[in-house]
Amino acid sequence: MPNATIIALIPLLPLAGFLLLGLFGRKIFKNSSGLIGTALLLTSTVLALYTAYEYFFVYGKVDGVYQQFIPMKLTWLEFSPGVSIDMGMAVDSISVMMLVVVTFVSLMVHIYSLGYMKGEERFSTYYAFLGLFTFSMLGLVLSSNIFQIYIFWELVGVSSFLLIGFYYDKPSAVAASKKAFIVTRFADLGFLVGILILSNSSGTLDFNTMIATLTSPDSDAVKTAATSSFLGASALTWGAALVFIGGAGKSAMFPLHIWLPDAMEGPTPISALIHAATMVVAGVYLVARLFPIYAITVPAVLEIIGWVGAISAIIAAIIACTQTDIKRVLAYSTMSQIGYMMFALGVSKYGGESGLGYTASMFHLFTHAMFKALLFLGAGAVIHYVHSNEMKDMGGLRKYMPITHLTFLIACLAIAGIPPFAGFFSKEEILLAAYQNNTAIYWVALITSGLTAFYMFRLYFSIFWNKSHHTHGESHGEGSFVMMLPLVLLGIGAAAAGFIPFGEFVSSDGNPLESHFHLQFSIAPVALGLAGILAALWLYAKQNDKPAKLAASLGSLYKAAYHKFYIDDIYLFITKRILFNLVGRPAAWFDRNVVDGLINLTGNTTQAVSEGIKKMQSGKVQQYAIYFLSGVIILAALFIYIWR
Amino acid sequence: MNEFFTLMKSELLVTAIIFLLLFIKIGKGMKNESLLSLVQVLLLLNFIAGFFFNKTGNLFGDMFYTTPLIAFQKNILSLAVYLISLLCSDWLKKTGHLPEFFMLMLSALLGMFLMISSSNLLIFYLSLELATIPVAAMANFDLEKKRSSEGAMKMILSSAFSSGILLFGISLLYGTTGTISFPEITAQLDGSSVQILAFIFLVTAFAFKLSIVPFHLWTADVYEGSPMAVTSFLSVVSKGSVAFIFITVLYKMFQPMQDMWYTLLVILAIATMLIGNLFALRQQNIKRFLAFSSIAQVGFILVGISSNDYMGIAAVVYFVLIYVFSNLAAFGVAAVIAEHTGKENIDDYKGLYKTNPFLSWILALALFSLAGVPPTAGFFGKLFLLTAGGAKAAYWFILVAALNMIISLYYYLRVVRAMFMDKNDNPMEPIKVSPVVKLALVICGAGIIMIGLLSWIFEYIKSLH
Amino acid sequence: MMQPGLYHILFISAALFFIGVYGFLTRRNLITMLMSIELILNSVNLNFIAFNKYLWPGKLDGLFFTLFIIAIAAAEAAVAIAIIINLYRSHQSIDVENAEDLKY
Amino acid sequence: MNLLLLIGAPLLTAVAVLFSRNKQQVRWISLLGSIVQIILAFALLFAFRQERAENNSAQMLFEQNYKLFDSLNINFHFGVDGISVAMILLTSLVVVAGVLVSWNVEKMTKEFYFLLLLLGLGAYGFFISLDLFILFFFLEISVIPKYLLIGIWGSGKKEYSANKLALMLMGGSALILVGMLGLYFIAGHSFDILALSKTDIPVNIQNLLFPLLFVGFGVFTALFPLHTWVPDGHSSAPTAGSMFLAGISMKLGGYGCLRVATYLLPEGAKEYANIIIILSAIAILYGAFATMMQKDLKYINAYSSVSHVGFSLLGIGMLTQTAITGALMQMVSHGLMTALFFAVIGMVYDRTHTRMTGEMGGLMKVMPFISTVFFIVGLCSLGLPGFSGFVAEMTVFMGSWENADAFHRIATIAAAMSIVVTAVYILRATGQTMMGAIKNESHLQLKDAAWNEKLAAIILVAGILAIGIAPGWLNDLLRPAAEEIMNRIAGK
Amino acid sequence: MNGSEIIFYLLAALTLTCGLLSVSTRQIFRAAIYLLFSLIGIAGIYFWLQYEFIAAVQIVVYVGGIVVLIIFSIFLTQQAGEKLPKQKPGRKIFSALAVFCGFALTMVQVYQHEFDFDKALVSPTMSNIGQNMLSTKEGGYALPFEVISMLLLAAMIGCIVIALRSKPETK
Repeated sequence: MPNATIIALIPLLPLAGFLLLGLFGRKIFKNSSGLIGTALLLTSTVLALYTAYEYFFVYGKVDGVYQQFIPMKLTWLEFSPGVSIDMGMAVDSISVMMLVVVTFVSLMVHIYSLGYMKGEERFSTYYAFLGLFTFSMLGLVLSSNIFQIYIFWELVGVSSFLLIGFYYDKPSAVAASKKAFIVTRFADLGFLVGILILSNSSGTLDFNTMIATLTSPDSDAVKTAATSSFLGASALTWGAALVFIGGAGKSAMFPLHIWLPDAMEGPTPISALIHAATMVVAGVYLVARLFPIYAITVPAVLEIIGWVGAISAIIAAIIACTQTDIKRVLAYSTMSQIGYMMFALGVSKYGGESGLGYTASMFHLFTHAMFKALLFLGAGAVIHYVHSNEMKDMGGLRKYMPITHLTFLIACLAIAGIPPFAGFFSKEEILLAAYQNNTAIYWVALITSGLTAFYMFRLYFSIFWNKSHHTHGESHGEGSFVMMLPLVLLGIGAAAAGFIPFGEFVSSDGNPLESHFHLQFSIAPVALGLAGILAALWLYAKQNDKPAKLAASLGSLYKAAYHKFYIDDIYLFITKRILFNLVGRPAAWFDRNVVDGLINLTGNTTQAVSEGIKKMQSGKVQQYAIYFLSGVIILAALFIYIWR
Repeated sequence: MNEFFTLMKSELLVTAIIFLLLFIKIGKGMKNESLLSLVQVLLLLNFIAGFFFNKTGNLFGDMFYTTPLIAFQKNILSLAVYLISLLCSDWLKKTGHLPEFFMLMLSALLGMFLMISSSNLLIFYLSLELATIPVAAMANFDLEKKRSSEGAMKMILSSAFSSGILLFGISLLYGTTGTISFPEITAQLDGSSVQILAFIFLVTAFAFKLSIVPFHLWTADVYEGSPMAVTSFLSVVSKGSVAFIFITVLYKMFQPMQDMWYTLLVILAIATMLIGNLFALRQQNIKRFLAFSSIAQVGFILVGISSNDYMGIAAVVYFVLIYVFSNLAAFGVAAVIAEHTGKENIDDYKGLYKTNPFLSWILALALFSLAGVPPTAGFFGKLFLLTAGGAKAAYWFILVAALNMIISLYYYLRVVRAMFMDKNDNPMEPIKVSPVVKLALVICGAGIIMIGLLSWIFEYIKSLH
Repeated sequence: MMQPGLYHILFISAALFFIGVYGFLTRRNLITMLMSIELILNSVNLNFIAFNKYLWPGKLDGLFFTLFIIAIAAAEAAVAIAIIINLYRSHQSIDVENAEDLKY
Repeated sequence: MNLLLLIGAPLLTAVAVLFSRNKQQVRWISLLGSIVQIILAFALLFAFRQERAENNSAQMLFEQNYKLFDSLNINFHFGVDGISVAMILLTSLVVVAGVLVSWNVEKMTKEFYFLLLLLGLGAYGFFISLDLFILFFFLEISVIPKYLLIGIWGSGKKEYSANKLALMLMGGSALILVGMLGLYFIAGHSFDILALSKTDIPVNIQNLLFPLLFVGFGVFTALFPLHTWVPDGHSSAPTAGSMFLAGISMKLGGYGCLRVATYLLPEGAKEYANIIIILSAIAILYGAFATMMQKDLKYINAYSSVSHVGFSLLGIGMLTQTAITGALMQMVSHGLMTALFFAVIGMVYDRTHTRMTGEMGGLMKVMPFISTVFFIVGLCSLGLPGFSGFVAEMTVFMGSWENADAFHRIATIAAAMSIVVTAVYILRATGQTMMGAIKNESHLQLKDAAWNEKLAAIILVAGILAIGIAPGWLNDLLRPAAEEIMNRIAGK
Repeated sequence: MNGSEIIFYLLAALTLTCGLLSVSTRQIFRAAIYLLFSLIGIAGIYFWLQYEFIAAVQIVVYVGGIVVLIIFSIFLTQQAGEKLPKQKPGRKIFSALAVFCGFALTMVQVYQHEFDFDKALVSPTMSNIGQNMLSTKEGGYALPFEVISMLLLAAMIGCIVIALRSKPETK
């Protein structure tokens, strides 16, 4: 059985870091805060690795099937008997895998930041936030209760917000952080309503109970939920779809992806951690968590998930080909890769061989974390070196930054799916799963993989080759040891992670899954990948005007892609024009002028009436007598003739 | 004979004071200051005496009738007169006709005592006149002021007109019932049209004295024109006494017509509250302002009266008691300010708190009490009136009354706002309040706070039944 | 024409009453207003006497009421005239329309 | 525990303040008094839990009954259940924070603190009263202090706001008064809540009285569309005044809506529940949208209060146990949160002398403490887990969802949509004031919070976190009480 | 029609005509005289009703007292012969209307009422009046008598104070 204390310590240590540095960092640990944070996280990582070892090799497998363990569960808030938010820890293969990923990447980022963020004014705050994020993310992956995951979901969101807006005096950073938070918040609304629906249908908030209730077709919950329909879909479909919207928001799926590129305003290590490796895959993780429900009860939603993933993958890939800010390219690439994971889930089924997509998705999540974090950290090193994000300010850097160059190349090869790097294996499985279940998605994915290779190498060549005689102001070295160490470690990961027999450990139903390797199947994607690389080589290896020409020849398509297909503008239109100008402003006006106006009107009317009847008190005693007499007569007449 | 002295002790005491003053006046006369102190002491004694030997009984056949409740009512009036003598002592000291003033005021008080005790239309009418004619003369006591005579003229003419109508009503009532004694009239009432007519005629006299809309129009003019002492006497003592006898007349004499007068009261109460409030909204002169506010207060009294059970009586008596303190405190502060600075406008009160915090707090307390805001006694007073009025389950009636409290709060707050919030570049000088007046104001303030919280006072009134 | 009786007298008194009221409402001179009041009171007196005579001769309530009304009328008139004269001194006029400073 | 202490402590403090000699004395006496109140409140909490732990299942604990107007059957009847205890805790926290942030009031200090303490007194009295008359008395007692606080120490168009507040609240009281008298006569001359709760009131009477009582109390708690005193009143009030207004006074209304209107008139509540739901859903969304357009920080918080308080009313309107628990949680949470928000706004205003978001910027640099608190309260407001707002709102949502028909669900979803809008305006406000570059050079000289302000903020933040991180204790306090109310609604 | 009736009608006509003229003439002095005659007419009716005591009081108090007082005050305040100012016609019409309505209402009610007539007509005697006046028993009028005395005292004091205005009080 898992050791509850050890597992609890994994998230709690970063939390301790957050509290320690957040409360006292500015005064007491001004300089040592980085080390404190790193040390705490190192402990966490070790514990996570230990847990992973214990789980996968010691106690996890019972009767050949990986089980879920819940070593600890505390009732946090009880709504009604049976329905309560619990703070529990679910230990199963995906959560353990995620524990490793999160702690490892986070550790890398912690180490890297020691160099990258050195000299920042709010250094300790930065580490505090990192601690908060790591804690929330770990809490998220360990959640055993859908509301618990929602809680950490939000916490992850806010730490992301805090870190994107870390340079709070930069208006663009502030705007980006707001955007990220609000867009994901909007998605979370769906998540929340989805939770309400699912919990109401299943009568619980606990994952296991909920899954058990909602996947058994003869349970009352499923029956009633299936009959109660709204807008042509059953309540359960709605619930599951809405929950997915939450995941889509966090994972930057089309069309809720617009926050992700902007989020690059944050410090680059943050992008590596949050917006590449960990937080953005939370959506994938969520779908994986609830996978039995999607796969068994509401396959229609799963299909939607598949298509959303596929569309996101290809759109992001197209846009990535046109961007010039290297971090934005990486951001779109992230989106594209998450699209892969998502549709991998979408094309999967529950249990056995047909659950290949599930395994592949998780596998890709794992490898992607390695190489994407590596890419970001490498990009960070580059940016650190040239003080710019723009490709045009770079070029020919391979001589100045050899380690960065090498690791970056490994990562590019990995993401392009070139064997034997990590990406190849995971992508291969995904494509296979897609091929087996949904050919249309398979073709989309195939094209995407070619595009991926192209834009990655476009990036690579632009940075490290292209203009050779570029002067970069005063030349300071490539970076300190602490910055290079993570690159190397991650590079090793990106190169080697593919050889892990992932299916052995992670599968939709816990049963180990044989990894099959189909050489003939790999030809097409690898060839496409190579073609993409060659195209990039031809276009970008040397400084020339071919890219410009190509862009010109593609015309409006290029322009549309460059402008991210105008999705941002649509959002802007909706928020600014409709929400602000057509809802907010009228609401505020209505309140001040109509609602309040009515209240004031009563007051003013009273005043006016008071002014109007003042003539009654004319000062003429005879007129008073007339009122008197009239009063008498009228009252008398009334009471004699009407009310007697 | 013994009974004569105990039952009529209040009246006899007041008469004795009147004659004492008369002899002083006819004799050597006294300095104003010492005379005033003497009168104050006598009035205090009169008030204290009112607590003893209260019994139930009839005198002069059925003409005079008293009970402990009536004695308590009389005592409220005595208290009010005593407080007025304290509060207005600055003005009283300066007046040239101090003994006459008190003689007139006490005659009026005597009239009110007799009126409350009356059980016969004749004695009622006579005491009503006794309670009115001297006051009209008193209203003219600022002899040099045009407004004072104008006010007095309006009062005497209006009240003569009103008593003409009252008398016509009485004559018709007499014609149809053949008697002028309350209990006998009750026995004879048959609800014929002439009796309704007579009833309406009769009620207008009360309405006139109580300033019920639309018979109220003299009120503000007279209040504004009269000296402050007279205004406070009119607004507190005069109203209180008429309210008491009004209850007796309605509950006893016109009990058979209760359905009718309930409707009448509802109409009158709503009109009175509304019109009084609407007029008060706009007033600048503090006396006029208080006049209209007192009109609105009468509307509330009518709500209480409409209950037609002992709760109504108790609530009204209790309310009048509170009203004595609240209104006299307000008038007292206004009197002090008017006497020292000659200012009577609400705008002149701006920034008063800066220079005269004591006066401001007392006035604010008084106004809160009039508005019916806790913890002042006015809250309890109003609430009990509404509780009494609510017994008939006419919720909308109570609602209208309650909504009127909002308007009234608005204008009371206007004065508070002037004192506490508005800026004034040259606020009033700090006023040196003489100890006597201060004492009276403190008594009023304490009364405003304590009467509500000391629940036994209300319980006592209820136990007088 | 019928035998003069209660109704006739009631007619006279009511007419006189409303004549007085009319005078009170329309005369601008304060003294004439006072005179109208006297008419009103007299009409009431007439009522009392008539009722006493025709309907309730057993007791003398009406008669005494009349007596006291007459006394009060005198007192009221005296005070009113004193006030009016005082008003005349300050306003130099006894026109009721000249005494309208107090209003609104 | 003797509940009279809760009235006695503020009363004594107020009197002591009246007789103190200088401003410093006034401040320290008030602080001491309010600390005593906190101690009492916590003592009450522990005593209450102790009693409950010993299985004392009486509906009201620590009951005391003194005869007041015996002939009218009006009694000083006191007692507390979990709801009252929670509200008393809230009050004590806000009182002490209010006293602390007002430390620098120089104008008429004595009067200021006197009125402040009187407000607190009214709230304590209100929450422990079990007699409608006394309840009403304590409700009303706070109207005038509010008026004076705004009118004298306020800013902007203070007289107008003060008037509006006083009149609208008085209007609410008028309705309550009528409803209350109606109950009194129906129940055979009793104002006693416990007695009334055992009375069978005819349905038509309930339908008549319920709107009166609910709307009457609703005015106090900013029921749409009678909320317009809120923006004006809050924005004009001095800092502590706003804190009290939003933190405590609005809760009086919510408490009344539940304890008096809903509890005593369950049939009426059922009859009008849908209207309440519609109104509060409108208030939630519309308040949020209106907030989005505000530029004055106090207006932002005031409108956001309208929106947040809507959750309380929504919870009440939903008539399920969980929703009502959530409504009560929201009251406590919103009380703490909004008081803190106003305190922070006051601190910012004291320094920058402006409340316009457009004129600030980058304040994080010069006042990190204040900014952090601002941030925390903002996050609480937008319902971030870990803060009280989340717990309350989620409980409301969960409870609302228990009603299975489309109407309730759509209303819930509409209400839930506000969490996005809230995020928008909170982040906008934070972004414009705390983040970004410093717009006004003179702001560079500003100082961060002083000890009193820090202490005030910490007390309230602690309250928010105590609910946000470990909501269980509050839930345990409120749920049984809500169950009691539900039992009557369900007719058990 | 016998003599008594004729006398009654004459008296009635005198009273009403003089009353009407009194409120309508624009010569103030004439108004006072008309009032005088109207009051005399009422006294006549009292005689006709055999209430001689009241008739005598009427003559003494009204004719001898009040009307004289009024005439004096007219002399004090008015140049004789000057016409009274005209009232606004609107006021007149409205007053007339109100008065007419009131009169009509009253008369209709009174004439519809069935008074209780079956009693012997007796007239009071002087001794009867005197005894009752000072009796403190049931049906006695001692208390009103005392009250009216206080009232007259108060009225006297009031009149003196107000009328003595020009001469400041000596201390």
